[in-house]
Amino acid sequence: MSTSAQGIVERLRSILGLAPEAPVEQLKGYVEVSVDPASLRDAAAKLKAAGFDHVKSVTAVDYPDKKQIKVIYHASSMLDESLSGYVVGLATSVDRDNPTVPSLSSIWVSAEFQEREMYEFFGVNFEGHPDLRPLLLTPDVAAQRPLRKDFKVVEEDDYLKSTYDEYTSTKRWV
Amino acid sequence: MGTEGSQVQSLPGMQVHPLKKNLYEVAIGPAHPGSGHMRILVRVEGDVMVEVDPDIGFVHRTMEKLSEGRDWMKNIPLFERMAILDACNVTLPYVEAVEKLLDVDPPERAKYLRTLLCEINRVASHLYGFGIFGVFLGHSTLYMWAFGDREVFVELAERLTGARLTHTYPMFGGVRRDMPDDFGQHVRKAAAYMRRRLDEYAKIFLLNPNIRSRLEGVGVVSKSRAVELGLAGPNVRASGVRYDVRLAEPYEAYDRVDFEIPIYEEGDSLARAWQRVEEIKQSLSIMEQAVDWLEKHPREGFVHEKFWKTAPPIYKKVYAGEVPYAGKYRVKMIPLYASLKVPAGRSFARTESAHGEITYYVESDGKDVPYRVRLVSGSYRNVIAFKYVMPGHRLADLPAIYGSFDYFPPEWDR
Amino acid sequence: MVDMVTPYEIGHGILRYIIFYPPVYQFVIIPGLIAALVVAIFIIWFERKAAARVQMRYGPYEISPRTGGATQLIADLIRYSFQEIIVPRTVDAVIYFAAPVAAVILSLLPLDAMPLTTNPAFWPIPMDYSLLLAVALMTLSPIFVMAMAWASNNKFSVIGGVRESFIVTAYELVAVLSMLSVAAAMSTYNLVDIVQAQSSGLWFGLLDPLAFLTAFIATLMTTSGFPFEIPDSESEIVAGPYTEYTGLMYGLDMGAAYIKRWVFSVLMALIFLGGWAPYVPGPGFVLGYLVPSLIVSVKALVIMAIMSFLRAVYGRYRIDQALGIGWEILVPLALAAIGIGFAEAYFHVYAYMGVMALAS
Amino acid sequence: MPAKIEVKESPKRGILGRIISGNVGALVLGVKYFLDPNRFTLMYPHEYIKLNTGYRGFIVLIYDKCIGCGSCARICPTRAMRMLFLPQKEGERAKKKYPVINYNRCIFCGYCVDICPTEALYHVPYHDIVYYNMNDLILTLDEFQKEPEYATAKEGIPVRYIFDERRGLVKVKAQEPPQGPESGAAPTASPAPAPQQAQAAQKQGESTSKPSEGGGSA
Repeated sequence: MSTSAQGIVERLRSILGLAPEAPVEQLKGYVEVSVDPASLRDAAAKLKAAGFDHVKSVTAVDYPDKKQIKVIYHASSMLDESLSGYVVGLATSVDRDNPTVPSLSSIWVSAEFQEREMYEFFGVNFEGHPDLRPLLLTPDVAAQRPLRKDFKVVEEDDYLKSTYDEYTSTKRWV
Repeated sequence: MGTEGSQVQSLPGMQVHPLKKNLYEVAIGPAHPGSGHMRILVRVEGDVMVEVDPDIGFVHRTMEKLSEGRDWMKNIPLFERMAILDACNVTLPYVEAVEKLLDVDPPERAKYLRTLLCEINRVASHLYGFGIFGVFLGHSTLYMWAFGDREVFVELAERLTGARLTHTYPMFGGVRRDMPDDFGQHVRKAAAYMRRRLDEYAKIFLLNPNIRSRLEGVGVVSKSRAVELGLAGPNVRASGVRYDVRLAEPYEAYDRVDFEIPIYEEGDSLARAWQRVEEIKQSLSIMEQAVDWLEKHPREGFVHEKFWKTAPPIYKKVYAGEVPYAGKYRVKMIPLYASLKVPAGRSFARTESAHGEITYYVESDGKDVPYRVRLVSGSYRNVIAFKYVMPGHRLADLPAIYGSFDYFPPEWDR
Repeated sequence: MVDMVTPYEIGHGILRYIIFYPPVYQFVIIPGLIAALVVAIFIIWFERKAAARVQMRYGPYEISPRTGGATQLIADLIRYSFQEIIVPRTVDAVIYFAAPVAAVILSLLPLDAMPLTTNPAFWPIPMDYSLLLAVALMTLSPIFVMAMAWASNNKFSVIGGVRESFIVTAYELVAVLSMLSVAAAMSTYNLVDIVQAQSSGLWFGLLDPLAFLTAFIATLMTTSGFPFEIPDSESEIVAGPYTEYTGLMYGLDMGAAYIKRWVFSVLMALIFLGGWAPYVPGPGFVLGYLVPSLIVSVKALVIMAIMSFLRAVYGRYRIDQALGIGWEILVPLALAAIGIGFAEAYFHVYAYMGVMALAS
Repeated sequence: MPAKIEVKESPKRGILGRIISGNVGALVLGVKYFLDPNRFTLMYPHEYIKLNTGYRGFIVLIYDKCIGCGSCARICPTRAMRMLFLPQKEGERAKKKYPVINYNRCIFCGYCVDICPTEALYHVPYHDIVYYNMNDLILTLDEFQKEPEYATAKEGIPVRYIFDERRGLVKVKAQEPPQGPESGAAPTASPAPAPQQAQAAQKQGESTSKPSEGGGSA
């Protein structure tokens, strides 16, 4: 995998003008830069100016124990060959109760629909989004914010509860 | 730049809301004769579309939520249901992301086998796309031809993996079957047949003046617009953008196979159709090169030794085909797969599926179920084209543009 | 000179005056309703089989494997006639029921203006201006398709109806011009003279192929043949004007479309392919009337078969492209066809073969 | 030698010539296929595809090879296969458990067959079995050991598809499966060596009888 070149981390630091100890970690397959919500928009603007011209995926991850929701914008470039091999994850963490993140759809239009999806699944309120309404789910399901960890989905186990005779006669698959 | 003041608070379909003066709302779908389940709310002024709002989610199977409850290995058949006609390309990035977390690099033969199946699926998926394209333009011959010829590649996949569509072929560390003995000449025959058929497709469809006039200059996406909207796959390369995951970040055996990435400059529906024809040709040549390599090299190394070293002797007998009813070259899995625990970490992987670039963000906290899997498919990234590319065209252009973007509703709903 | 009208002597009483009375007979039986239905069934079967052969499949097969699925069409006919007719509440019932019936009747009407023999006894109407009358009657039925669309009060059918009205403006002028180009060449409106002028083997279709081509394309446009299947294209507007129709009413609509194509084909067979050309109608009912009409029917069938084969080759045009083709390509071609017609009249092409006496 | 960029250009619209040649080309191709159609439709009930042994069809359990480890139930992505505890006889310490399958949920992914350490599960190379109600799809332990009865093979003609340069796929008559009259040995199309064949059939024959009376006597 050619994504672990040290050059990209340095380049990111210079693009975003971050302090040397700012958290830019080289992960498996992408480089994550975590920024606080206030400076998210101008970090995105700098990235776009530097050549990261589109967002591949907008992800939200729910950490109930840390009471935080992390929103990651995986951005990369299509036009600039030197950057198209790398993916940058611009991450911010907001508290879990009423997560509001400045919407980047004005900078990257490609993030618009995925921000709507994160709104309906996690309840992350992207302020400044042109029309923030549920994309995939119906409004009442979206109100339950299904992808949060507290929306439990119970899984079945490996063993049948009914006994041999009961199963052979009634064939109840419990 | 959002649409001008359409502050519609709730889902348009659900509530009546004041229309502008003479806009006429037509709902196309959800049970649509051509594609799958999707609804497009089109506000039409006369015959020209003013506002197009895709109302998707009819085939949403909550794959991201389900994946958080299932073991690592069980998510492969789950994610495959996103686009079963392109099963290998869709599950491969998930397998690669987890392999990155496991620090396991599949052996050379497994990489070539994966590339081979990915290309067979790409051709089958492009042919499916041409079939739907034909239905949308009323050209039933192309629909029947595309689906008929797709049978050749589905048969190839069935010979290689034992299942027609849902192969679940890649697994962590390798693949589940090795190539049968006579598979090479099957691939060469299928490739020769398909090359001849592609010229006939062009003659009856792309060079047919009736279809050309429907496609030329329709749904034009400029180079900068395509990049700004973040479209994916052939739709981007048809607008002149030189971007392909197999070129930017070669995965599996794509850096050892020489092929060309066709780029078209026009960016209209016709260019997207020609783009797919050229990509099928390239896929056929990749398939042939992969099969040549596989036939020349010895039959070992289809699974990483970490998962094969501790295999009991019966596994070798099953692979050799001595067990009578077990078929030949079947790779058995060691029971470790059933309770695999992936070390904590976050990883991101992307491949070039037939509908476009597909990306997985996998986060694990060391347990036997993933903590979070975020998957964005090619069709999902192209949905934004409804809203920004379609307005201004005629209502009758909607099928032409829809078909040229090669949408697959189950893939964008996930 | 047209010889004296000899009274026809077929049957007596109810047979003579109702069933074998030429205007009724020609409307109801031979080229009319019954023949049209039989031809429609054959053409639908041929269309499905031909498209299937081109498209790597078999078409109707399972119902009667030996005869290649022919009884499938009878099964469809029975299904249509016994299916439940669901009338939505929001439909304005009078026009909803009247329009399909009127469409069928009016698309059959031109058959009365077409002679099928030289024996004046079997002419349904005086044949002096028959070509003019036939072409005029053909332009009546589209209005009822629009009435259907208006009556069914549904978004898709209204859009379909508007498209039908657009496409009428596209093909109307072209059809009339190309059909009348034969009058220019033979300087007569009498279809019998036209057919007799071609009886010497020199068909007008060969002499003025441009007119034949434009008439062929105009017919495709009227009956939404395949490149121009726009009013009821199922990918964006479900079934166009016929969306709200079910059961027998839907059968009637489809029948009207095929009957209109059949009527156009009969007229084109008469004008361009020389009607009953090689055969000279003899005396009596069978030789003088039945046989020539069968010959004309066979020629019309060939034209219809070619039209329905195009389903396997073409997609669908957009409405503005169809209009573009209609106005920018077909109208000049039709005018050129009339020009060729005048040139033939100037050089007395048909007169040269001694037919001029007839026309004087 | 990774991929190279290759800029192409879609054929231009051209003047009237292109329109006529386009139309004529399409029509000629249509007539060519009208006269010589290339059809490989399978007339399903009258013919059926004879799939080779590698095909992932219905799954059958060999009772005495199964050690009840439960890894097949653990790996099954759709919980279609779960472990059923046999009634505990007095002498035994641990409760014995065997897998049973629910074909309403099974997606034929073949994970269970691939993970079974003692190769106690195997695929039967056919999949088109019809049941009259959903309960028949849930198999008991005894039904799970018998191979499902393949009705299509009775009146259909076995057919195989081979690849062909000109025609794509060509239907070819497959030779009759060596289906023995008794319990239906594993019908392998590839001519597996006869002795092995008989030995496998014989092993299944006697193994299927044991559990039923075992189960029944409890």
